[in-house]
Amino acid sequence: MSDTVTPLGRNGMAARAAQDIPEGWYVNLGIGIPTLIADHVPPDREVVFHSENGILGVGPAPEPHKQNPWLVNASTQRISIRPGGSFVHHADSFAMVRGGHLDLCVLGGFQVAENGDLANWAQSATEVGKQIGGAMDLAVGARQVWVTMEHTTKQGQPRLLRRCSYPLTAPGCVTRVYTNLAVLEVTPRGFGVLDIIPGLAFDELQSRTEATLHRA
Amino acid sequence: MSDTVTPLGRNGMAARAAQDIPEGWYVNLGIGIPTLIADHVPPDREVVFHSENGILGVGPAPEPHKQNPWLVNASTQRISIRPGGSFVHHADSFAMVRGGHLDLCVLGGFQVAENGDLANWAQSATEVGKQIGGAMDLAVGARQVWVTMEHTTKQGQPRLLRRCSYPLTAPGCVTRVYTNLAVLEVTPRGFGVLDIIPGLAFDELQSRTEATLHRA
Amino acid sequence: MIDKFVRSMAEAMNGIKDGSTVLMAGFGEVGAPHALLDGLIEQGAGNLTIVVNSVGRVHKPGQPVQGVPRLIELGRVRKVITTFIRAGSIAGDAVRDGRMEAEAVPQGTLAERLRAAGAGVPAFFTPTGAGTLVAEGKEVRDYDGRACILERALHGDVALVEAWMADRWGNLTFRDSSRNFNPIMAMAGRLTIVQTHHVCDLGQLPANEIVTPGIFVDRVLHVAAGDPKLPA
Amino acid sequence: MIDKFVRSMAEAMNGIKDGSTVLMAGFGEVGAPHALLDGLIEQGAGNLTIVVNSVGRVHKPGQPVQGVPRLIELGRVRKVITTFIRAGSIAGDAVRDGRMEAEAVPQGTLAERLRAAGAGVPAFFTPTGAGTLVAEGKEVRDYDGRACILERALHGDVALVEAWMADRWGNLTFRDSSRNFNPIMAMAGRLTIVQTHHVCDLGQLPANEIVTPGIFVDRVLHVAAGDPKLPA
Repeated sequence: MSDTVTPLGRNGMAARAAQDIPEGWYVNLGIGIPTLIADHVPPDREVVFHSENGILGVGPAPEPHKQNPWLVNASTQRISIRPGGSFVHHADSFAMVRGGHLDLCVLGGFQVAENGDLANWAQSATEVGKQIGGAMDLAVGARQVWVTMEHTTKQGQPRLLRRCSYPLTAPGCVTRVYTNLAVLEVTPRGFGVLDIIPGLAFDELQSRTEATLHRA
Repeated sequence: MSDTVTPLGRNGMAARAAQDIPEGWYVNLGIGIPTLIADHVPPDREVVFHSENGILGVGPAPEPHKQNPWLVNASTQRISIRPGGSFVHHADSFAMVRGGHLDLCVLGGFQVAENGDLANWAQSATEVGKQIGGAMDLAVGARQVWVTMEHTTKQGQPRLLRRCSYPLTAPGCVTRVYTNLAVLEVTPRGFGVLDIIPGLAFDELQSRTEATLHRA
Repeated sequence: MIDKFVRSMAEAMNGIKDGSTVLMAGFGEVGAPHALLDGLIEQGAGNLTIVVNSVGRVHKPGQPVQGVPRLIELGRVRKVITTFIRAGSIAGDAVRDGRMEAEAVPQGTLAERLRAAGAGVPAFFTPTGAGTLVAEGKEVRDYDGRACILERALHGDVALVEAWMADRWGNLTFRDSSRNFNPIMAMAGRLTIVQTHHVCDLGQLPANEIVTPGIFVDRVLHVAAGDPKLPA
Repeated sequence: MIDKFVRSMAEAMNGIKDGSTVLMAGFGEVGAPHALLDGLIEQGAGNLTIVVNSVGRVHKPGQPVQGVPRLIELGRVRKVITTFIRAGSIAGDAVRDGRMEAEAVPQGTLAERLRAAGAGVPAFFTPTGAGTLVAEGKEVRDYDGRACILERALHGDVALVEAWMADRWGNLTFRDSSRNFNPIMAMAGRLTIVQTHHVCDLGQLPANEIVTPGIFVDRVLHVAAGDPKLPA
């Protein structure tokens, strides 16, 4: 990567994704970078955030003296609830997810394939760790599925692949990917590049990507 | 029937069934005679009545000046709700029924067969009228299914049969029948007579019954 | 700003197409969105499939025909899916004369099919109806020694719902037994239209007491409809 | 008089058998019936199948081992059914060493399976998990052009539930996000045992605000447990 290019940080990726969320959408934010997105949606733009543990209308983290121990999000961080927010039980909460009522979920990812396959819960079929949580339901149920992740692993291995090598979260579910280098959409002919960070050439992006990119 | 024998009336049948409902049971009462049962349970015996339209803890009909137009039972009669009662939606209401949480439902019947088959919603497969309501769910879901009905039709035809001729509500569901002449239980070898009105002989009861009766 | 309130019945009914499946909530008169149904009659969509608990009442001569029977009388209903239909009623006569189809379903199966539609369950097994006419043409399978039949989710293109209170996000509460089919039809409707007795400011409905969260609601019309009537 | 309150933990735990499937509510620390789980540890039943959202936390040396990890450490758990298990945790080590089985399920499927058990649905189709490892060994069928897998209801012999308020009929309310798995596990349990922060007179909980009606509850123990802690 050219020395002059600064990849986005975690908050930079979150802010870039937040920019694209329209007013009025019902949105679930996954653990990690996605959780940061809420803070980057301008307060005057009404977006209703859903949390798997039965909350619609999640608000920002409260100040320490206003914390409510009975109110946590899907990452078990203490949060607040907005006026108009509501509590439901877990089956009703996932009815919102699985019934197709969410406009969008934003998930973290290990790998995304050019056919929209997502892998984000385990690195092999045989490992003990199985961190499924609500990701499979969200990936299948939300109308749009966006993924935020580093464009490559820490070791420089590509995460945007022809086919995922890790166990799938859901096949063909991802509609858009926000990385530290680019915004890409999943199309019938593979990844289309919607946006690229300043100073990074298309070919440089391609060299960090296993799947073939095309200009959207 | 001997002249000295007085068959039970509607309230008599209801009272007889009420006598057998223990404290603490969750009970759904069908339209017609079953609805009358609630009034015959002594006030100091706590029985929780369920109504399909989302009420647990149905209370007696209110006095005219206390009527609440927003509170009706499954027969759309205005009712009251007891302290401890609750409202749920229709799917949650039938979750109580279908999930096996009711101790008892009492239904009206056209015909009951000695194998426990119940017919109570139509007289032929082809007629236009199809008055299913919640009866099929109740017949299948409640732990005990009691039927209250006249022992014979107005024309004197038996209603306790070897096999039902009308379309079934559910196969093999009835556990007990309260008629104007007797109380019968459904056993693996057919109807057992638990109780018979004073003055009526077993053979007289048998003569008004198509199925073979035995002494319980 | 999210604001699901519409200002007129015309706006509430906008876009309902011929051939739609319409879910009509209520149990008897209680919780029934009569104003919206009048609006649908006025709006003109036809060839409808109406999902409603009961079309059982037999019409008394001299009384005005209203609600679903009126829609049937106008020839706008292709099919009803219902738990209770009676010979000699307006609906029964339409079925007898071949002017309308009727699918009779157990009430709990109806409720569960609606909830399934709202919850993303395309099909489920149930013992209700097994071994009866309701099972005809349906897959049968034993679970725990008991015959069960496969039932499908029941979506509405439109759901008509009556609420007691609503806010601009479309959060709803219901009064007493008027809750009945309203929350599950709200979930099952692709376009969920609500008539509400009362309007609340956002935040006025406690988060623990909202029964239908606004995510299931598209349009809300304020209609001070008064108390449900006793059946005529 | 119906009175579901029990006076002691021993009474609450009475009769729980070896080999039981135990549903353990809560999401993180919130809504988790820790006192009842301590009671179960004390009670002694073993060879248990535990259904719980997460056994993910990695134990920090020097901190006491509590809750489900403690039950696992004691060798009392045959199997966990969970959405989140992490390598290096007490649960993960038990699985790695072959001392315990683990079934990993999607969280929405877990919730729906519990609700299905409570609602009398023996099995249902869902697109969640189709085309993944979760689908292994399960029947697949297309609905609306989408692959779906058949999932089974998940009953508990015992459900452990935490409520905010309860009355003697077993009616329950929950505080804020502590509702989570509690109502559906209450429905899915053959023996549902509740610990409640507060006790109400019958009639004190408004009929419209009761979240879990008493029909789903067998025993209630008053435990003033205090606020949920932050994760260690």
